[in-house]
Amino acid sequence: MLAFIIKRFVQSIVVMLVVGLIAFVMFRFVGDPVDQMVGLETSIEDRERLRETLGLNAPLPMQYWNFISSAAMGDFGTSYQFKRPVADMLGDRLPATLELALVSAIFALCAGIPMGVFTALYKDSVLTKLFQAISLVGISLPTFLIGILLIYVFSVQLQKLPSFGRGEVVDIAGWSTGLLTVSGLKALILPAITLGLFQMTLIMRLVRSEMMEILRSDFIKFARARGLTPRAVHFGHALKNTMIPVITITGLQLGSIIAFAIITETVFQWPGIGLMFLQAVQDVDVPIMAAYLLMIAFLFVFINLIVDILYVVVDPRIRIEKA
Amino acid sequence: MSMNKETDEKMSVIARVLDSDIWYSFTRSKVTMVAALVTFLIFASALFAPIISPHDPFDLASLSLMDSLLPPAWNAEGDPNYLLGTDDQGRDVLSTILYGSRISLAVGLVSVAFAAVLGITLGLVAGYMGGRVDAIIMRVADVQLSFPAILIALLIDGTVNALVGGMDRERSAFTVLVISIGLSFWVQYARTVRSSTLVERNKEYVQAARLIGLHPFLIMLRHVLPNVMGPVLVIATINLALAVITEATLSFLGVGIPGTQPSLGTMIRTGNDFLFSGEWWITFFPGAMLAALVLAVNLLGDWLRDALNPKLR
Amino acid sequence: MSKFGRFLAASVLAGACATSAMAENSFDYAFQGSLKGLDPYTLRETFTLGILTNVYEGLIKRGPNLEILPGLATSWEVIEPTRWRFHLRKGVKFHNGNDFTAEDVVFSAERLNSEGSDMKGRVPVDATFEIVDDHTVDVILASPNPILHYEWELWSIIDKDWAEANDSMRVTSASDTAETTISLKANGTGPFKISEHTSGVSTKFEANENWWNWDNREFNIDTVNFTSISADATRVAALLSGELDMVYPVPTQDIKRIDASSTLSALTGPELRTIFLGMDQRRDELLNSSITGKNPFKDIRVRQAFYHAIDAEAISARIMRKQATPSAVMVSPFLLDNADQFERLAYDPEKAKALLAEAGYPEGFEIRIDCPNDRYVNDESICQAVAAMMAKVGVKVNVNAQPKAQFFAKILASGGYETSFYLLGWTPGSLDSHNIFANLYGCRDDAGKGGQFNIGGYCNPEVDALAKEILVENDAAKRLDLVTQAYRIVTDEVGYLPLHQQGLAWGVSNDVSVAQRADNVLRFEHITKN
Amino acid sequence: MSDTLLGVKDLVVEFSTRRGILTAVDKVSFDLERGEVLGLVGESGAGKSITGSAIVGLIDPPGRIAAGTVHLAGQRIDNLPSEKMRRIRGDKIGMVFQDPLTSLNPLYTVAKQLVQTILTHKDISKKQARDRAIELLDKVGIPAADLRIDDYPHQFSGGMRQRVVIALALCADPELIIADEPTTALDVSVQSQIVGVLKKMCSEHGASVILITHDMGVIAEAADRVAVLYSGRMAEIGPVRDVIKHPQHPYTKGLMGSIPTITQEGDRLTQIPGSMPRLTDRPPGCAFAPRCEMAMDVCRQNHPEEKDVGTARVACHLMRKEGAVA
Repeated sequence: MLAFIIKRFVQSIVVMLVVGLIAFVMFRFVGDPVDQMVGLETSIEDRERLRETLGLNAPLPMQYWNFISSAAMGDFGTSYQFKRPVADMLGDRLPATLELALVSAIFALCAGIPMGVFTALYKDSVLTKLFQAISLVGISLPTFLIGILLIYVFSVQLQKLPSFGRGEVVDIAGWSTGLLTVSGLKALILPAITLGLFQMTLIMRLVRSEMMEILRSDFIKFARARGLTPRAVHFGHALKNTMIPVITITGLQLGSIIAFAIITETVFQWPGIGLMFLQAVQDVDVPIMAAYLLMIAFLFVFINLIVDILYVVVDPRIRIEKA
Repeated sequence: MSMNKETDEKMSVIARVLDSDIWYSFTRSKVTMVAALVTFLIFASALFAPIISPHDPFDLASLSLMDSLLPPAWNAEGDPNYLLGTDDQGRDVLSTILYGSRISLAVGLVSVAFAAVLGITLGLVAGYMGGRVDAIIMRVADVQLSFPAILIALLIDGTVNALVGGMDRERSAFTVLVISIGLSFWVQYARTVRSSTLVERNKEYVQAARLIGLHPFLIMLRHVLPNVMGPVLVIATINLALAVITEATLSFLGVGIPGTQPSLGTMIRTGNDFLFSGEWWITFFPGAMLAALVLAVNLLGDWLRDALNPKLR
Repeated sequence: MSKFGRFLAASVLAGACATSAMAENSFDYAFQGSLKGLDPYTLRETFTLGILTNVYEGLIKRGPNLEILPGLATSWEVIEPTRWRFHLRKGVKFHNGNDFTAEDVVFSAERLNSEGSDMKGRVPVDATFEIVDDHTVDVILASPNPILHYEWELWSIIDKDWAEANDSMRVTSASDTAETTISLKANGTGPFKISEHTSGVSTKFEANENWWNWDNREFNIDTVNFTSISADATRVAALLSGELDMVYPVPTQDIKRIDASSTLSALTGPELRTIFLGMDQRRDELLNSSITGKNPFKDIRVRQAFYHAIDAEAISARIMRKQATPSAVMVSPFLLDNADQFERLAYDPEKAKALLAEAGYPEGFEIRIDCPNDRYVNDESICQAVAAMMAKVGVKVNVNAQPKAQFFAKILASGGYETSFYLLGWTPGSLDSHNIFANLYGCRDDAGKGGQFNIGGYCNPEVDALAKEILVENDAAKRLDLVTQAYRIVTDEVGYLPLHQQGLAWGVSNDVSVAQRADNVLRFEHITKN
Repeated sequence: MSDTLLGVKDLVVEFSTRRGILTAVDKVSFDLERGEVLGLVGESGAGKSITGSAIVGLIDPPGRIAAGTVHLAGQRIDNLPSEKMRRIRGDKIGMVFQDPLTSLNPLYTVAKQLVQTILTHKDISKKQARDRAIELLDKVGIPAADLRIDDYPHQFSGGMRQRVVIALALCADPELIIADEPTTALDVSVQSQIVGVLKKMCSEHGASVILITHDMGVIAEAADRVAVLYSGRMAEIGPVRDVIKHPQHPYTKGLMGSIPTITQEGDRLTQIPGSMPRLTDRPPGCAFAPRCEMAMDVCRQNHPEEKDVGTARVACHLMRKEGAVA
């Protein structure tokens, strides 16, 4: 197990280095950071001086090395736009994104799994048709449109839920959470649904097809032949086996939840890292972009590791082999 | 006589199709038939857009700002010339939808083809070569997964513009979309093909092929491809729908097809700004078209998956 | 499901019983852009400087109609053509309780022109400051400058002692690794204090009871909450839903909707920014064009043809929904007294065709227009409309609309002025025409020396000479005459193709009253709320 | 008849498909005494497994029991509501499936699966259930059962797994065990061990067994009586010894010819030419007629009735003649 984790860890570092390098090459083309850092009327000489101070005139490999070597020590540089250490800014913004991603993942799982199980067990029920229709909406319209429509209905027309921001947040040991206040929870609803709808559909469909396949397997037939209750058969034996692919996909999807958060955060002005990243792209704030990408890669690798560990917990076959 | 024989053969092909299980399951499902009809209509109308659409929205000289923002024809202020109204530039919404779905479908099809070719090739190579090559390809696949299409598009948009640049913003945007969507999809194909290749690699015929001097890779290509066609087709269908949606999403982030030759996604993004101001038709009709397309293609993909999966039949 | 159900139920319940925990008179508003730092010298950008003037103050102040009023200086006079005397307000205290004195003014002037400052030049670099007494400062100039103090509203005066104590002597620079206090906290003399600031997200202000003008204050609000909302639809939704008291800018198409609401209204007015098209008159061969070997834009007939072909009225009526004023000059009539002397060339596609034919392009040609898509009001739509209009006279215009980051990276000096046809907007920072002649019409070399933002490279030495005279002319009437002469030349030569002054649009709740300034700056001190 | 445990009468199982209704089991009847082992043989597709599934009520749509009755210990069970039938499954009737590799849930320990099954049918404590589970494992011949009980299925070998499956089938002391090809997936070396275990357990518990297989060797070794199915119909049923020694039905004869025995070593195995007809195109008369060397005109027209021939019952037109002769 330890060897496995170490191997993973080494691979992760390589992955992240590659990500960083690709990103750095591409930043060249996103725009000129200096143009975005100064007013339009700033003189050419001042711009050139700024470029020099920022080290933007250094050769690309040098810039990359500088970035990586300080990133290794937890220093992601200073934001060109905000003049603040990027690490601090990520720290400020990360809770918002993680809470949103978590709540929408929970929403996707809590709605997707039961719906998937139901549609697999009662193939001809009216409710099944309804669930399938609803779930298809989640993948038939682009996220931003769903977000705007939700805002239109629940904020503008009904005036029940806020259209932007996180509401009031409470700071607990440096982690600002919106989960403890009423306005914070209300503010979470629409963005979480918007972000989670697509994943919910995915999970529902996955659970349904996996479940249908597993219900035909020999051990389910044997379980039924032993007279186990339908409850034990469906939710014990079948669902647990269904969970393996679901865990994998959900884990992998967490990465894309965080990426898709860029859109949701923009629509709902959610002060998370996705919004910060998009603004950084618009402003060519290279340190933020680099740190964000590195962090996404790290998160992904981390989630992958968790998924593998969960796998081991759920599936004893792997557990024994690794041990 | 030979003519007859040919027609006979053709007939028998048709007869075989009509007799096949897939056709049967197709005719049994009304939803699937409707989905197929909708898909067919959308593809046909996109293909024949220049013939059937009342206006040419891409001909800038024909646009007049004075005709802009007209509501649909049945509305009191509508103009019968513009059945579904006009957008902010005076483009006929109906014609633009027809032309736009052409572009959206082109983005979808090309990016899916790109992903499939890339994925199948890499999957075959990984499965066949094994060892370090396999490890590297699959690790790259892991990296790839942490970069969804959105991120790739944001990053390469500038790069492609700088490299392709030149006159044609439309073409460079198309390239950006195809590359970023294609790159985010290939992993699925690669994994499917790789596992199938791993199974085939050890079979006798591969060894035998090597003995008689044939390149085993070619042999495997011939044997693996038919085996994976089913899953690949299913993935491709669902990816097509996803690609069209992704294109729309990317246009929201400003890296989509530009407004002079709008795709469905661009139209929705533009219309999005007019939602609160009452000009609903600019978003609604393209949105409905997109939803219909994605829904229909998805339903077809679902059906195909079930029909091709012997376990579920 | 159950978790989410409970969560929903909790929220609905909560929604039913409590919503108003806010301070009694709080003004909540949102703007498109964000406030990234609090150091008033790091970014020369109207919004950032404007919002900070509620906290910091300048020596002068501008009123709702941009009229110059006394600020931290109660009065000033030109003692000699090159020596100005400023009398400072007495009894003014910074938020931390320190007294405001002449020392602070001198310190601020030095800091303004120091390394890393983006505000350089707002006080002429060669000017020297002399302290006469604690509340009198002399400014000695190298050459006469009648508009010395025009931009000084947005030059915030910083407390020297506080800056020293908080390691904020230097201007916060992007290469700093440690945060400076001044970019996170503010200590000004203004009517509002910053009580909470989350960079790029939101900022909370509260009224400063120790403000020097507290007893005569106009405003009745206690706190101000600013949030940045970049997505247009969300910003409008937040206003429509009653969550905010004001949002700006309001997209042109939503003005109608806001006006239709019984609780909201749209405040509109002309802005100072002029939107125009620029044409490359410097290169010998155009970039991204079908014409090779020569530059059609060097021919005045081609420039005139473009002018005649573009229907600025239609753009203003349809694309801008009347929220723009077509303009014949490159400056807002607000800033030029006799702007009405100038007239646009008529919209006349036939004449345009004839001119093109005369210039040797009867079949037209192909050219790319570079255009931002997230900078000005409806920027991309305008470019598309221009392309459609040019198509009617046979010129094929390919629209290259890009995010501002990539757009500016390419078209400015740093990108080698890589465009031959472009859309740009310009507001003279000094609110004076000289800025336009220097920056937009001044001859330049390839590196950008001279008229740095003269991207098209228009050049007429006569205009350069007039610009020099304008700069030093102290007599207002003579000055206006020189300015008019210069405008006449550049307008006749079609150096640029002005389109319009875009409109300001603020969406405001009927419960509040605000003063809309033409420079799009919101001063909290004019806000009242019922 | 008081010793009759199971009575299957005129059982018909149909599947509705797009090509019409398929009769997978066509009027099959047989009885089973308590303690008896009945072999059910036939080629794949002959309807053996479906007969087994029909008895325990595990025919899934689109299949259904179209006609006939099934009585267990005098109680009719083919038309019971699903919940009542569930209680009979595992409790009164145990099943053993072909593939021990896929019959066990890979994610649960053997203990969990055993205890769960025991608790479903017996009102005892968890502790008692576990003790019983260990006892069962011990009985089916799993060494160190008390240690291995907490292992996962994949930690056992194939043969051991099949022992676990048998233990699971025996959890609630069922009166009837239906073993569907219990040895097919196993190595030849462990096949007879498993048959031995099965037989021993059943005789200890006094349970009857229906042993479904295509392997006549297994039948010869374990069964008391044997029923031969062909294309969903009963061809011949009788005591194992008699059927093997003196097969009556031409199909049974052919089948017996295909068993390698020590005495016949070296001889070529006889093979029946052709293959079993698909259920979709079963001929109108005797299903075996197309392959039968002795087929007559009547065979191609009429389906033969079952006739008692000595100790056996046979469905063949030849029987009338032979019977008459005899």
